Amino acid sequence: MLRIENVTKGFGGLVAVDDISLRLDNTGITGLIGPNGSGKTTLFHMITGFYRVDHGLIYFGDKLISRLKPHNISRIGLVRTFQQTRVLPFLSTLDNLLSAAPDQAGERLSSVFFRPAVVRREENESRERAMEILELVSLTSMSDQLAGMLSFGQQKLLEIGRVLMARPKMILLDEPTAGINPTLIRQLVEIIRGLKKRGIQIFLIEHNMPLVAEICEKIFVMDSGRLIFSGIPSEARRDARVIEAYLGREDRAS
Amino acid sequence: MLLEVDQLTAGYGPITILHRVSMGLSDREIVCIIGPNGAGKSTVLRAVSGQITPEGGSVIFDGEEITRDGLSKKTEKGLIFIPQGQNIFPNLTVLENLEIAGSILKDSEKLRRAIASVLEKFPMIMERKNRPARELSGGQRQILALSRILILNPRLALLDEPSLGLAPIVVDLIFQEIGKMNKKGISFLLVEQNARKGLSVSHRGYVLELGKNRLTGTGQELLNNQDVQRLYLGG
Amino acid sequence: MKKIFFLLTGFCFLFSGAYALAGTNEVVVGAVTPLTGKLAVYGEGFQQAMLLALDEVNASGGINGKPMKILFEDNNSTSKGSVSGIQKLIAIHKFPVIFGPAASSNFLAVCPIAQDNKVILIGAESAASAISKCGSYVFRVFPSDLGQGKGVAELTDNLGYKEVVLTYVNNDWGVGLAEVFKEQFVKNGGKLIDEFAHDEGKTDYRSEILRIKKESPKAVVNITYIKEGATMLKQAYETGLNTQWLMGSASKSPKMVALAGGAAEGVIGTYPTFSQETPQYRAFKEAWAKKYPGKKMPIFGEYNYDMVKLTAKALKGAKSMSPDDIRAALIKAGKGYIGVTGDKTFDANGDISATYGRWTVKGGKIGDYKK
Amino acid sequence: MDYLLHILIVALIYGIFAISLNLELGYTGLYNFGHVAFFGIGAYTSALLGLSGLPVSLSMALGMAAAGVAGALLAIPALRLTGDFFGIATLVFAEMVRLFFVNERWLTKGPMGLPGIPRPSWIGEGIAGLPMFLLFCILLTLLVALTSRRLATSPFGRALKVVREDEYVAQALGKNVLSLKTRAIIFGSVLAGLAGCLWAHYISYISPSDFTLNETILVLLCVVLGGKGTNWGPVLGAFIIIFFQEALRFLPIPADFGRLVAPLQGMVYGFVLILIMLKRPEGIVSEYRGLRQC
Amino acid sequence: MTYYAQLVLNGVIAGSIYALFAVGLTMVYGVFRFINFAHGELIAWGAYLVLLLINPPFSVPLYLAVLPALLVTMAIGVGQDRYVYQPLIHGNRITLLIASIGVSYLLRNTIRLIWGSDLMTYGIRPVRGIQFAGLSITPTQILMIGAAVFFLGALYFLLTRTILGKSLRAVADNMELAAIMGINMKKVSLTVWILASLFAGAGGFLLALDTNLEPMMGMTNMIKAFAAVLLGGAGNVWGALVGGLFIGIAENVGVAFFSPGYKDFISFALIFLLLILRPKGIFGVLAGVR
Repeated sequence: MLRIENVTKGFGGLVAVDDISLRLDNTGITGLIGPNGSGKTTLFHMITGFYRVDHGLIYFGDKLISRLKPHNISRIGLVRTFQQTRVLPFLSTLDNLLSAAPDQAGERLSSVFFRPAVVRREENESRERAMEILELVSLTSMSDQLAGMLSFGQQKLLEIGRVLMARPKMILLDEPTAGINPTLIRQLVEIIRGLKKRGIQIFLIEHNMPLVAEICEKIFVMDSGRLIFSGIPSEARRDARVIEAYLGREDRAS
Repeated sequence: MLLEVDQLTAGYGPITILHRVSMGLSDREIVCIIGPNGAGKSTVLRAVSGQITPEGGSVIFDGEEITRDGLSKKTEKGLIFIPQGQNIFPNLTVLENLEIAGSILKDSEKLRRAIASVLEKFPMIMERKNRPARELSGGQRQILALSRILILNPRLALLDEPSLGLAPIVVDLIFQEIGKMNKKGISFLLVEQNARKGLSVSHRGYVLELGKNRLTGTGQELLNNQDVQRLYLGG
Repeated sequence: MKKIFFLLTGFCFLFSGAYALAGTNEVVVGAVTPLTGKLAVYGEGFQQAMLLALDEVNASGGINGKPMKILFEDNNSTSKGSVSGIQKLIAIHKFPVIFGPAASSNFLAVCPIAQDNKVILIGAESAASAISKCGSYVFRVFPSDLGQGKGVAELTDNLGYKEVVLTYVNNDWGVGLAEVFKEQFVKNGGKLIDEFAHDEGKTDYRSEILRIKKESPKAVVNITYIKEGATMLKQAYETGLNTQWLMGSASKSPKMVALAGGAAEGVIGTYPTFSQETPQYRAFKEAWAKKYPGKKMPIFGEYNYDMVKLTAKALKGAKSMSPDDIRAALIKAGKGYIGVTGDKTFDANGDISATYGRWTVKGGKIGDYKK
Repeated sequence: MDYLLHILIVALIYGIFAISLNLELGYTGLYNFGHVAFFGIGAYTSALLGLSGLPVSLSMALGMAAAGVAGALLAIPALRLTGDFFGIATLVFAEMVRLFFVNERWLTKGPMGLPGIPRPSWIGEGIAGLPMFLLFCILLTLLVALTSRRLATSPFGRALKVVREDEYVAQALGKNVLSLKTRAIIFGSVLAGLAGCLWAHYISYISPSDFTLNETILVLLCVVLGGKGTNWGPVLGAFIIIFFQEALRFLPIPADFGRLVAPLQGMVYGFVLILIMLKRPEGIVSEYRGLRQC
Repeated sequence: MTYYAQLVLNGVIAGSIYALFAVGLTMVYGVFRFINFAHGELIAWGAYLVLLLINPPFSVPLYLAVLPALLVTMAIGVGQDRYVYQPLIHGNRITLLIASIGVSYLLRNTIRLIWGSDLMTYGIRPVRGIQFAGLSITPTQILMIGAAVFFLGALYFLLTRTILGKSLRAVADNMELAAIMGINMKKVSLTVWILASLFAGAGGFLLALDTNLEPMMGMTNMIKAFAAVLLGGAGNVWGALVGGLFIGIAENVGVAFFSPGYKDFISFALIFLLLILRPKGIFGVLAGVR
């Protein structure tokens, strides 16, 4: 479904992502792990169009997306979250969700003024769907609160909900559990699993290894910009290169 | 104990990263904090150094409570912090970087001598002393950042990921320098992602996970501990 | 919300208070005057001259026993301010006579309003030729540009300069005058070596001076104001530009000479003139010195003075305070009226005719130019 | 009464002007410090066409269109910049436009200005036309305010706010940030052009000195004072400012102090601007009214 | 040829003063990351305060008036920071920009209130320029260039030879790290405002000495200085210096080719193009010591 072919990205002298190829088929939940600075987020930025690739191609389905703008990539169903939580602080919780609804006729000026009925109908549908999603992420009671006033954990949930609102085919989550408490982590895991059941593909960067082992069907491991492993989580634990990437090289250690 | 961290709770704004973390460090000891990403290792250093103010708990340095002291006060007491990544001033010359690093020294003659000895010690930096620091290689930059320890000669240095982004051979060099400085009487609290490397030069280590103490022991004990590996890789 | 309420109440109070301002035992005339903004440098002088005339009118019995007053509205030297000011004078105070603002752009902005409201609008220093077409209620005691532009051209011709550089301040007045000059000068067989506008209100004209110097002209026609003229003369002197400067009326001011600090020596200009040997002028000069001891007489002060005096005469003779009666009285009053600035007989456009004199700076003083 | 009509008309025109700036500044977060350029382009285009004999309503429509086109021309290059650099670029653009008006005399008559700009034929000339002109302005202000409200509460307006809050999120959610911003600027410019047309045909005389940075600051003050990002805040702000300006005329100030009024007024504006930024950056009417803030 | 040489010389004179303004503006930008719109008012205040002192009731000789005037200008600069910018420094940069427009308005109109809108001079008689090789330069202009060289030289010395100056550059380079290294931020920010006001005030005085005073003089020159800042790369002190010279020369030589009515247009067009084509300035961040 997502196919990355020989993708490279450098910043000045530093090669952040070095000739990576990988493919995600209908795996369900896929993890991307690696030590700090190994290029995971850079890869995410390239997939979603925020960075241009230096070399290589990225396909989503049959479509070549490595030259597309971020908003176009989002519109074909590949939607991401950010490492730092980014709700829209001065919009209400509900508006945060509504703003993510895809293909809104009401975002065209002509419709706003000349086809108000269509816009209204669409808004009502979106609103209904948004309320369902708020239910799912347990934020129903917060719908008319400024999103910036939500707790950090609630903002995380809102962000996931917002991605969901965009009717994605695949979601890219960048460290969804960073900085939230274990109870909320469980809630998040349940939501993510629920998404998988609906047939949405999940691709996530995560540092919480037990969690990765628990929920991912497949993982990719990156180190210093290179892909050093792909396979199931239990194999990764035994892979010498993965161990080296995380713990350091054994031969030089003493 | 030179440094005692007790039940430290800290974070950024609404987000709490560290939950009641405790650790200690004796005089002339190198202690390494390891743990997976997001464990809160760097946050420990920031809270101890005074870059962020802890929400709870206490930090005792040399028998004196310094929990809420600011960066500069702590620096004067002999506790310095070298952050990760951008830890030099790229548009200042190498020499100027050294001068700024030692700018809290009141005695300018002493500063001059300290800088001279640093330059003598690292010829590769000496060669470029009047060039902007941005022209240095990654390893040279790290050496330049570490020179601050030589200049200020503190009791305790907090180092955040000194090996990040460096070639293995440079990493070895950096750790050698840390060892040498330690022999001269400087204690170190390191954060390392390269766990083997970090632990191998350390007397003791602490393992953090999700902002909490997980394990502690000597470097060798931790290196041989299967739990450490599991922490990093899950399972 | 409470604050807004208070604010609005405050405004209402202010506005309502205003209606009580004009009493019935006095005759009040409005004036839109640049008391602030870029023309404030002249506005204060206009005001002083008008107040001087007012004192004299009231000392000699006012308007048929009632004291005359002038209500000044500031226009911030902008057309927007002028329009607001005149709207207020007309609508709130319902004054039948209003003294218009200086600067032709501001005057032109208000004259349709006066005309529509049938309010007499009198100008004492606006020169644009377009004002002649403003309408039947608009008068001025100051001659139109048309004459002065021709005057400068004749001066240039008389002095024997056939090739000159022309520069003018880049605003309505400068451009208008420059065009009349150019037309006349070329018609007389003159040739412009270079011609350019300079910005109003700058402090550095050296590059403009150099542009002139490059052509080393025998004479430069510079149609500009006090500040700009002084700065240019000073910088030309510093640069070592030796040429004969020919200027218009708007820079004829002791202030210009003072600002230029010696560099104005030898400048020759034209100005709409009147004899300074008349008893009217001497009386004015004395009165000025008495009321404003130590203050130099302002540019166009005489015209403002004449305007007030003439208006007072017209108001005295008017059958009623209706605009049409005043208008008729004004035309009648002007006929053959010799003020400080000469004959104020209005033509069909409400304009007066004028003779043009020549001024020069000699020994740091402005005097009449004589061959 | 005509004076009151005059103040109301001016306040309404500035109300429209403020609404148009608010579309950019309040809803989209674009700090356009050169907004007066579009006011001026609208005014000049409409005035020139009106003077050339075109029916006024047609020339006003063309004036708005010209302002819109100019908005697009500015938007394309300037939108590559963000935040304060965008602000400076627009400010400089406005000054360039003004200098164009000053120097291209063949077209604009330069500093001489354009006198005698006609009013729409169905509105009488002069005083007689004032009530009608006021009515016209009220109708247009209502129309503009309702349009802006429709826009703000529509998904389009919501998308603008998303762009304002976080461009990256907007992109990640499939919003074409550049296109949204461009449309906001064009829309804002067209409305500013409308305000400019009204101004030109009302005041009947325009010159380049009417379109300086001071006007931008005045309208900026209207928007931030009234409440940026709200529908009626800018109009309220415009009324307060214009009425404040006119109220100053009624203060019993001795003639000798007359020249102090304008500087004092400027000082008050500056002070109010600082005070709003320090104490209540959201203005009198808050955008977040009605939303719970804990 | 001498015509163009003289234009260039005039450009250098104007440019050296623009440079004085621009380095202050760019230092503030470098450390606080916002464009201080009210910088121009420091220029005007510097000039007007001298005027205040040389006239009654003070009637101080010109050369004695300069120092106290500059001290008051510095107090105004530091006051801006203390009462308006510091409370806002952690917020949105736009809030700061609008606030600085407010400060600019307030200060400029205070000048109008006190001295009026009229043109003023220090009342010095013009002197014939000194002629050499067909070029002309007045003693005042020599003083201007001399003072600019002196001030910029002193700045160079301060920034490269003193710990305070190096700290200032360090803060501009990496504020967080500077704080970690124990650099006294209050002292640095005070220094920046003092320097910026000093340079602006001194430049304003020189400008007034050479030409005249009027309330808009600050604003006009601030725009030029801003163009210089952009040309040199925002935050780059030496870039601002070169940028100032460039703007001065460009607009003066431009008079030879365009209508002088378009003189300001040249600066504006330059700003606009630079912003769009090279937002980091011609020299970018790489050139010179920041």
